[in-house]
Amino acid sequence: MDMGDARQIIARRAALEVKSGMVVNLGIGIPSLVPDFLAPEVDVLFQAENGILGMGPTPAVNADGNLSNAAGYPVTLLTGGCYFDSATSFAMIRRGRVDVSILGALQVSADGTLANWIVPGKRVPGVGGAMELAFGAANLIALMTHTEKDGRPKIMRTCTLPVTAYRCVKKIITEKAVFAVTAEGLRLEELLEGTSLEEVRQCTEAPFTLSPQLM
Amino acid sequence: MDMGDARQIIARRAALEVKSGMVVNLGIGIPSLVPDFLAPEVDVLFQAENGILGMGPTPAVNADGNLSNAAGYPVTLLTGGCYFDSATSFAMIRRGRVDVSILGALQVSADGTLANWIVPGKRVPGVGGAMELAFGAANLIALMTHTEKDGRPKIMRTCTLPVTAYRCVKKIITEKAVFAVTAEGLRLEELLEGTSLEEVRQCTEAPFTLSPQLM
Amino acid sequence: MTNKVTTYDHVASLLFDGMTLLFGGFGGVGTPPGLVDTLIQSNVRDVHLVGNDAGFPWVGMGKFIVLGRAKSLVASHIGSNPVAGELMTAGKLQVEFCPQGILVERIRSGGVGLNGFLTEIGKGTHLQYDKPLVTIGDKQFLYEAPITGDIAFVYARKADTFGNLVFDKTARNTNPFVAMAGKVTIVEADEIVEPGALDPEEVVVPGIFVTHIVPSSGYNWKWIWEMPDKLSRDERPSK
Amino acid sequence: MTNKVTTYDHVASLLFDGMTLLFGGFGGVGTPPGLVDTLIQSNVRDVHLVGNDAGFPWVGMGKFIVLGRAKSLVASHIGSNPVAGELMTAGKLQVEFCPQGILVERIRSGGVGLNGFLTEIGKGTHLQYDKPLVTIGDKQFLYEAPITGDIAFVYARKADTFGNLVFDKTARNTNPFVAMAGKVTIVEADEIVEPGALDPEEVVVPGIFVTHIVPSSGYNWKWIWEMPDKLSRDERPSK
Repeated sequence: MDMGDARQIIARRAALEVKSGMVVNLGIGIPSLVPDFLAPEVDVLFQAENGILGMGPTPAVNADGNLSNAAGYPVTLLTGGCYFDSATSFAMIRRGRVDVSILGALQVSADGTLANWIVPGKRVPGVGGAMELAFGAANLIALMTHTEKDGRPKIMRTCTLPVTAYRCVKKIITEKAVFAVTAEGLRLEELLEGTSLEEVRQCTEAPFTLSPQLM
Repeated sequence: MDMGDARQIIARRAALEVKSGMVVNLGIGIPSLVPDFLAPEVDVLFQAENGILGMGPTPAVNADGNLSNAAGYPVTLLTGGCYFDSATSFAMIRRGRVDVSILGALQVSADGTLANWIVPGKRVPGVGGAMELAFGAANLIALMTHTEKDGRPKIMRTCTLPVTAYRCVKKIITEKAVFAVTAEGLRLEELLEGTSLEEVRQCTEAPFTLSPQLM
Repeated sequence: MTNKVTTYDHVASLLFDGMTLLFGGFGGVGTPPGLVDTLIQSNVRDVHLVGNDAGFPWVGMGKFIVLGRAKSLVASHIGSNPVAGELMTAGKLQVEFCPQGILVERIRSGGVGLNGFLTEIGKGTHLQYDKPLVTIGDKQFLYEAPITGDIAFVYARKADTFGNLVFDKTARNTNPFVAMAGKVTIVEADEIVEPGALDPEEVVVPGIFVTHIVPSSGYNWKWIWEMPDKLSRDERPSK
Repeated sequence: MTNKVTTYDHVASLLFDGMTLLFGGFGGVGTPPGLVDTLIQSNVRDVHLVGNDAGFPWVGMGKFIVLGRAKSLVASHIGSNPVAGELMTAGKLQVEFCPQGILVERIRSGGVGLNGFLTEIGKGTHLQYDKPLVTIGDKQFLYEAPITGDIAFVYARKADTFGNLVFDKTARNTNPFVAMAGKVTIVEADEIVEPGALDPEEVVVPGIFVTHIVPSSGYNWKWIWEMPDKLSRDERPSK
């Protein structure tokens, strides 16, 4: 499976987490692909931390330089949506008014600790709004490929990369599996696309239990 | 002199402190009379802490229940004025964007400490925005009758009433005199309406020096 | 988008004894009159109130306070409601005074999900109470705690059915922050419109903070200037 | 009312070496293009920058950052401006990362005249730096210091000549708080109108916070979507 396929698989599975009536914030990377897989009857409000609630799709023509998503790409506003300043935007996030935040991850540990902002010496993107989203979202879902390109695990006992926020992730979705983060640690909930349990065991550093339906 | 006369004299003198281009906040009581004595060519912006910059006079007819000054009385909005929330209102005040704040006082001490919010056991008005105005205004002018009705002084060595804010008053205007508050204490700047220096000495507890033009 | 319009009866069912109730308004201007009446009729008691002031005895939250069913009040002044002062003196209403601009920031701090702030305002005065002192560098500040409420009462000029809000003149005052600080935020709006009817730039409070919306019949009290003989100067709202 | 409209030449005369410069904008959207060019042409150096991000190398404040004349930058991310990362790695630009929502609140805290706030966000992470820990009750919080600037650069959709401001869509972002936090606040506006031409309800920043206003010629860069081949995904603004 190439990386592109994996991203599509992850995004398609993540879309099932999004239900009508929810307010959803999507991070860049894989999460930005999630809307492509939403069923048409799913009526959600997308929040973007640069100041939109009710964000609509990319405009077909005539992009407005003053109307973008948090990644700087042109978007539209749906009927009933509104604009606001950055402080109000993060007030929504910290106060838990965003129901689901779907973020890309570099590593997640067994207790739901998230690392997604820096690979020291390699990439210095900066943390952006990820710390607040991790802190405030009622439900935080982390999306990532199951391993590094060289096969090293990303679901860790303890994150080796600098932490974004501790004990915040509720669910991890990869191209191979879905894990819930519970008080007792990770629980494997689903195997995706014909992946075997053995395969998941081999490429997952963190210990995990099995959901009843997988036993 | 009756109380009403004294209040008019104080307000008329205070009006001379207000110059074109200033942003001015007026407290209730005597300060609210100041606009009556402004020369027509004086172009000031009145700020009210309930959320107006550019407050105009009482409407002749059709008072709007949703447009009042900080005392709850109907006002109007001048051209170019605007409305805002209470946090923005006090941001202006704390950041020193209000040039002059004219407050009523119960007592002022020699170092400019202001008491104007409570007479324990007698009146419990509450502090309102006075603490912020005292803290933030670039220039704070305290207006009060020179003494209590029974003759007890209100310009004190040390305030005996609970303090609103320490070392904040820049000028004291009574019906008898104008004092500047300096690093060395009070300095008598003017005698009003034929008051004698001796009379002021007798009814002022705090020590004061004389401005050169009074020597 | 969720339609949040409901009835005053439903609102009454949400109120409970001992609740912390935040309310918008400044001297009654911008306090939702229908929600105050709903509270009065509810028989709910021991309410912990937080708002700019105690209104007047017949205006704003003052109408409820005079009934003696509030247990405590955090406010910047109560001078315009002499009954509130009497209840306080009689030990029947616990009053905490907070400087006006600090109070609205405490409500905001709760409303935006922060954990309070530092200021020099009020330091060394009676209003310091037992607030913690925090030393940063060589300066000492008062710590002001955030405030949130079980219920928040908000008055808006217009709401769309999702709860996007716009306000009217000086009736805005503390309402935008009260709206953010409620666990359950109830808005009384002069006008309720469909989503899309408000200019997305003019929305002051995004609907995400709003739980319920009821239509207003307008304010149902006489303002002080409509009854000039009733009050001495000292009974008017003070700051 | 004071007329605050001035020229870019006058603005240039207000800038100085070593100044702290706050700027509005999010990934360049809402960063005032004419003011950035004025800064570039000014030869001013050792500038301490505070803003949401480092823009792109050819967009927003990024155009100035790539010149190496900024001494430090407080921002939430710099991933969209690889040159900023190179300058940082080479020790030529001191970068302090701050969570996005915390950064805007720090600017707001300075802008509204408070002395910083407490939060749990970032506690125990690299972004704690040497920020003081404050214990309130049985909880420990990070203290976040307020930020103000010698100069603030703001972009507005419309300004009246007194400086009352309205913004445009997502170009609002941090601009209202940057406007309050400048000792000298300079606004670049798409349209400058007479006092009274703005609806007093729609004003977002009252003119009292604004020092100078200049007319904009519009943004003068190409956005990333106008040059799709130029950037890999990793170079796009990230959060």
